[in-house]
Amino acid sequence: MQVNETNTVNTEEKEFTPLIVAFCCNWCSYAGADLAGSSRLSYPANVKIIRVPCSCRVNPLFILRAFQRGADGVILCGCHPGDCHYSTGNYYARRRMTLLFSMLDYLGIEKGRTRVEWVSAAEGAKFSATMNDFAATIHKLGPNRKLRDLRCEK
Amino acid sequence: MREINEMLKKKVSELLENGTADRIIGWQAGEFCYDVTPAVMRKDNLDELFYNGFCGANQSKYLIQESLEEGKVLALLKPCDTYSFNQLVKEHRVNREKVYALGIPCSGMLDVDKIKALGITGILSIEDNGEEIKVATMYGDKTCKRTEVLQERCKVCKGKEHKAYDELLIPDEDAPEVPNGEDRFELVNKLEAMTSQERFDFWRGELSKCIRCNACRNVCPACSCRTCVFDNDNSGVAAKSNADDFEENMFHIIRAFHVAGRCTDCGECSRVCPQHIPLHLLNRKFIKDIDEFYGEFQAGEDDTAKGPLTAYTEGDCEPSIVMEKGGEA
Amino acid sequence: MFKIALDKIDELFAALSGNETLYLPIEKSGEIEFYPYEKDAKVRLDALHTVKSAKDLFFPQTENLMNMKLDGKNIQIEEGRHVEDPFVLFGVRACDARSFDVLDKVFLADPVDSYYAARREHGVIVSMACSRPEETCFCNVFGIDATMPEGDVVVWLDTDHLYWEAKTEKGEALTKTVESVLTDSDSKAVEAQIAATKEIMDKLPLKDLDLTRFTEDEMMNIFNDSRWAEMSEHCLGCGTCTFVCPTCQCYDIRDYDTGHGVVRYRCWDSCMYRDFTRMAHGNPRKSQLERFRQRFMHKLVYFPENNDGMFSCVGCGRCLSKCPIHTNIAKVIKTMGVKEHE
Amino acid sequence: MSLNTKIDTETIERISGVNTRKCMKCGKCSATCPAFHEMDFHPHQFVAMVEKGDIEPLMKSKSIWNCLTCFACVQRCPRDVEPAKLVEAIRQAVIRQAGENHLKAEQIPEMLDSELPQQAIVSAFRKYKK
Amino acid sequence: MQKIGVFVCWCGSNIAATVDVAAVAEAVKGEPGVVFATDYQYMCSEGGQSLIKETIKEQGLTGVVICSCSPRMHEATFRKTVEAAGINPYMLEIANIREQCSWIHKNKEEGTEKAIILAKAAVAKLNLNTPLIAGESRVVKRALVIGGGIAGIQTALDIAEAGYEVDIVEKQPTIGGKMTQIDKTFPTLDCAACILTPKMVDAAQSEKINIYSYSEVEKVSGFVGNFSVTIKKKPRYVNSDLCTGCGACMEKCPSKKTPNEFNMGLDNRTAIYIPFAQAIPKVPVIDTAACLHFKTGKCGICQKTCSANAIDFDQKEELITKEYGAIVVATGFNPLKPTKFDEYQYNQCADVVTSLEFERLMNAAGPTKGVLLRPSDQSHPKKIVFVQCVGSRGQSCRDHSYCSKICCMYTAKHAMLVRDKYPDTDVTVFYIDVRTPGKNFDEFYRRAVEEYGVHYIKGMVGKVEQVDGSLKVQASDLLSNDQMVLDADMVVLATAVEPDPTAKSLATMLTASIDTNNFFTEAHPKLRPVESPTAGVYLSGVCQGPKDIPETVAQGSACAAKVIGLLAKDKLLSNPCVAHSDELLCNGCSTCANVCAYGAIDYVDKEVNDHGKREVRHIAVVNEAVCQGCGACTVTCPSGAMDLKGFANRQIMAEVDAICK
Repeated sequence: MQVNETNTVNTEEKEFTPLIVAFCCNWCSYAGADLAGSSRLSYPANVKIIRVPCSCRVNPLFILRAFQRGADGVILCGCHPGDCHYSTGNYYARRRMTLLFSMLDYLGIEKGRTRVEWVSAAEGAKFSATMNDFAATIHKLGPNRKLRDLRCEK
Repeated sequence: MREINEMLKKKVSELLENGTADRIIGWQAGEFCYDVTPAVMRKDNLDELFYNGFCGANQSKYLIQESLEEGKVLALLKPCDTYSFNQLVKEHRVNREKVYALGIPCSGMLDVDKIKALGITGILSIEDNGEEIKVATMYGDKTCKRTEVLQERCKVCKGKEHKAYDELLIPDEDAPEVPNGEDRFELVNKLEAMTSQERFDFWRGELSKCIRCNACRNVCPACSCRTCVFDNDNSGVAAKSNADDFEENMFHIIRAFHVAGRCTDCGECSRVCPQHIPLHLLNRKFIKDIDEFYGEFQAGEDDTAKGPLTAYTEGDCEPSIVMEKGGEA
Repeated sequence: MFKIALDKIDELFAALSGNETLYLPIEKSGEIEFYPYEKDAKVRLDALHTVKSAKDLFFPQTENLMNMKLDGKNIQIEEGRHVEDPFVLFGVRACDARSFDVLDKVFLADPVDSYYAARREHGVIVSMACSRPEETCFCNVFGIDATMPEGDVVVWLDTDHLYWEAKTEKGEALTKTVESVLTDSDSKAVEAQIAATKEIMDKLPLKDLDLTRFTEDEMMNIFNDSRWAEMSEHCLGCGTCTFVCPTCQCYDIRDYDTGHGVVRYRCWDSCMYRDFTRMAHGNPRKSQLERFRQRFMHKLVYFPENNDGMFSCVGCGRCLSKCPIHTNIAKVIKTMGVKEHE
Repeated sequence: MSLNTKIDTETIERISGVNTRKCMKCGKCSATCPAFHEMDFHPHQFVAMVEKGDIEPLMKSKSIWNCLTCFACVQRCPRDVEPAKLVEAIRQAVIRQAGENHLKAEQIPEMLDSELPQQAIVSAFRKYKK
Repeated sequence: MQKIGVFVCWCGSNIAATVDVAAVAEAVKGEPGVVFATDYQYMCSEGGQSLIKETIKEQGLTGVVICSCSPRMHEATFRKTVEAAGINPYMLEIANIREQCSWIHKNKEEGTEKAIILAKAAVAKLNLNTPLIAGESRVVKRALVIGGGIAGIQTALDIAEAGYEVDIVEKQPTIGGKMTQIDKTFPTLDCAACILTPKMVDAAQSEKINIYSYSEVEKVSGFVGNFSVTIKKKPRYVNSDLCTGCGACMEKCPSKKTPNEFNMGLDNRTAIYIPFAQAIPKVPVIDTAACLHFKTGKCGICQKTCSANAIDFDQKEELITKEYGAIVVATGFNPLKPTKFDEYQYNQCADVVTSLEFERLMNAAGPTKGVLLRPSDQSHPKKIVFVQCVGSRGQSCRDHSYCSKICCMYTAKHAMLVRDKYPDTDVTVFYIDVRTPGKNFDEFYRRAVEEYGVHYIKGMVGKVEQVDGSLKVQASDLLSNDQMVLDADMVVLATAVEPDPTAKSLATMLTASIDTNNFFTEAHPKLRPVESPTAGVYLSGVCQGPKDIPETVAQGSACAAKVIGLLAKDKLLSNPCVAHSDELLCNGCSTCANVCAYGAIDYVDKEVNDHGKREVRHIAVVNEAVCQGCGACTVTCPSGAMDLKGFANRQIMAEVDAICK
């Protein structure tokens, strides 16, 4: 019985592999991702990282763009509040993203398709765990249908 | 209204006469009683100055251009307009020195589309008696209650206090009473209480009507960019039409986001929308969130306070608060 | 002439939408537009105007022209049009019906716009006479009879019936497909209604707009008129008037990179926009005054000059009710219709 | 004295609005308390014991009736803990339980004292009785 | 159109085991701009680097993508490589296919697919790269130290030692700061003046150090390496060049009733005065509020007395503008004045004193010549109560939330000194916690208790009352759960440390940030503790947070090391990945400046040519030497006028597009 159940899940997984864009600040989270790599802590291959100098560099337009182009989830990682390399950048990012995510929710886009996590350069394990968890969340939510551009579908 | 009209004309001609300002940005009557147009007048054509219950549009944005020209311009600011005015001064878009702000009282402005929505068509003239609106039409005389046909912003009036002025036509405390403020977040609350799918359907229904005419943007006093990102081919997001549902969403999310923390909730965006999309509900969502997350903030309350998106506190809530708040998933 | 009781009108719509798509005024989210008929749609034949005009069906706001696919460094070009499906456009008012003549002058003149032409060919127009015009109506100024619109089929509504009369071959053919739900009728009710409507039309406040000055002789005088400055001074430069106008026909062609190819599409453009007809050297009309003047000169002077006196305004009044600051063509006609300093 | 429901930290903190974890154990409340010597449990103990959940002894203590509610402890506390509100909350918790009135009308005549202001009797009656 | 070469590294088997490197090279060949793609065993090896250089020359490449380890590892290496081959170092992008691909994925198919996408994203970005050139700016080889206390003096001495000029600006008539008022220092109990005055003299005598005493900073502009500072020299009414410091004027001055600030108002001074004997400069100042000449126009005795003719009643305020490469903030602190703490009766009772006042009462140079006497009746106190944490660690409006750090130790010092000098005195300390982290600190405190018999009682004082000339101290003893009333002759309040009131306005001038307590914030709380977030502005001493003397001196020297590091450079090369404002798009709304942590954005009125239309506009200009490239401004700018070089909007969007293909 249980074997069968697992099988079903597996086939479904093959049908839908979520595409996830992760914006990582250069100083903490990108380094955290590197540490996850050198510690061989795996996370799904469909998580693709874009390096930005600071979480405050991420424009809401970039996040919408990712969804437009077919991303199923977007995550933004930066230094822990108080530890920003640029001292205050992530504080601004935090407000911007809070409002943006709230607006997406208000427009009826599924909660959980967007996330912000603070990952330090020492937190390779957290980076990997976060990406695994986020990928699982997006998998549960299913493909992004509400915020995509039909022209960009293959 | 008639009384104020007389006072206004007298005061304006006095200010132009004594050289306080050399022109006024006021109103000109149109074909029908409701189709008033903003117009610049000088001493010689001041007799064209017109003022009635349809002169509700927020004129503060015109001051960007006007304050670049030579001489001082006289601006008529209703209490709600002063918020936009402050905001524009704060953002160095309006040169305060070049404007003489005359605060005028207001007891609520009328929305002709709301009269029409009551099924009153073929309007020939409108008489505003304070409580009742008498409409003469090609199909007979009609009446409606003033409160029914007030502009959206007037239903949630911020009060009769002017937040910026050089002179008040009458002191704020002597001004006529403003409409009783309804809860401006009522509809936002209602939407928040819906399920995610219901909200999605609601906004799809509304935003799919958008014809991307840019009226909401062009009228908005906060949208004062020289070149909008949506007009700038180098921005990567420029477009002239909503070629896909996504573009409708993106345009309106970004439009609201760019004015978040700067929007004074003047409601011009919704007023001018040819499709009557309740765009102010997007702005108000941001206002409500800002109030809840970061403490009450009213843009334009003064011309110095830092906006909520250019400030922070170390203990701000995390974006995950969205997961906990709002309606069901 | 045929008729059908209004309480059975769904039968007519069902018949009309049997083989082809039927577009008619339908209310969605509080506004009325021409949408494809569906069983539970909120049909609003009583509405005078849709927000966008009927031109959207022949010259849609956005339409794909072609797709380009990238394969390595090779580009494949594919046809992107969807213009061959037959459709019925029901409920077009006289003003909008006339707008097709204006658009035809543009799109069917050589070189023919094949996208527009195909839609014109595949569309059957069922126009609808007006009985309750609004204060913003002035179609009569352009010689349009709101009680007798142009179209393949014309319908009239009274309190309980719809009257149907085919006017063209296309209309006759359409009539055949729906004959089963119609019954024969005389024209008495229609005549009575036309008479009543005409009486109302006489009360229209804008019915006497005077167009006599808008001729080639006066072209330069009007162009150089100083009153454009004050009229245009507070124009917001939005595209509302253009996009609700049934005769505005300017468009932009743009490419959209989808990530796996490029879609070339065209979309309505507005001469009120700052970047309208921008070229490599910049923009020929730098100020809002010039842009504003262009719009009305085009509608009232240039177009009639090139098209046997046909104005490219049909008096539908949409811009009068939609302009955020109530500047509109009626005000322009009134102002420019008389010489300056008179 | 029978206490029929268990009162916990959360209840007292809710009634009082006090967050006992803010206390830094400086004892200034007890240092300033004018009724200190009338009490079996002292203001700082109220804070510590409520935090620990040790509430029953406080409910049985005479301190809750001897606290003058002068708010000296509230005024002086450097961390805004407001011990007097805790005392009041425990008193409330006791009074709300049936039969736990501290003062009965018939007891008043024997307590009367010509020096005692009338208002004090009325307010005590209000404070100590349901 | 770019000509891009893509180099895929095997990294031995680190990448090649899970990524089909040849397939990656093959897959990117079809991408726009790519004219060459290959794979190689170790790109970072000399062989690999020569391959890159040769290919650049052979193929005429304009840009290079390297698919390898993290850019945090070898970006700098490869930038040098491409530069050596003649292309701009910023025409390089790295696809991280090791840490973020091969090392975390086991399935080769999956790994290869991801590596291809990452490579394509790097190509997409590189297609939009433009050559960037690091800006250069000169470094003025002079430092300004604001504040002449022990922190400022130490920093100035160390900078001067390295051979650079330093100016000290001190608002008081003398340098030395709070340490001059202290009697002994813990935990060694050596005399503060004995260790401080030699340093003051060194500073005064140093050829490299220039002291602006009785002066304040008026205006600051410029940026790291190039600050321009206006210093306001307040008039002393005494010509420093002529004055010999003989002190005759002070002796003759008839106005003798001004409370002496140096002795915390415990005695009086004259209107013309030198704060204390070892003051530097030893030049008097006339207090115009007290001087009879300034008040009545008469008197002038000092002028008549002065044999050097140094008195100049016409002296005017002087403004001096100088250039500096670095600015050190060393504005120090003031002890809180406990006027709001009614329970301690500080306002009412002369025998309730603050710790600094107590220092003066114990000091041989103090008002009592070092004999401990009660201010009220000059009698010798037999019972002294010390109260800790007055104004520290609280949450009410009269308290500061922080621990002032030094009070535990100086109170132990006071208690010990009293017991040592007057063994018949009974000393009690009321404490909440005794905090003694520091070398020999806890030992010091234990000595006070065990050897000197100081009574330490855990509990706070609730009130102090004055009864018949003596003090009643009501307090709790938490450990015995008792409330006690102690008789005392004197009560000493260990008041909180507060940043100097000038901190706030100075922070604004410097665009440096301060926290909610008005302490200056450091650039990074752990890793950059002596720098402010504003480049070229450094923090020394208590202005950054409460500290004792050894810590202050350590920070002063650390700060000097940072300054020397900066001044040693002839030119500053700035990171070219900085923000840039498009002058045609900028609205001048100043939103960007509001979020800039570095004050790198200025507003100028500039004539622009907007498609033939010339007009003067108020627009943002980024100072590239100051901008750190975080990008906060780019997102806050609604018009998109502000963009970040190297991480431009279009570049990031191109990466997004490539990833989501």
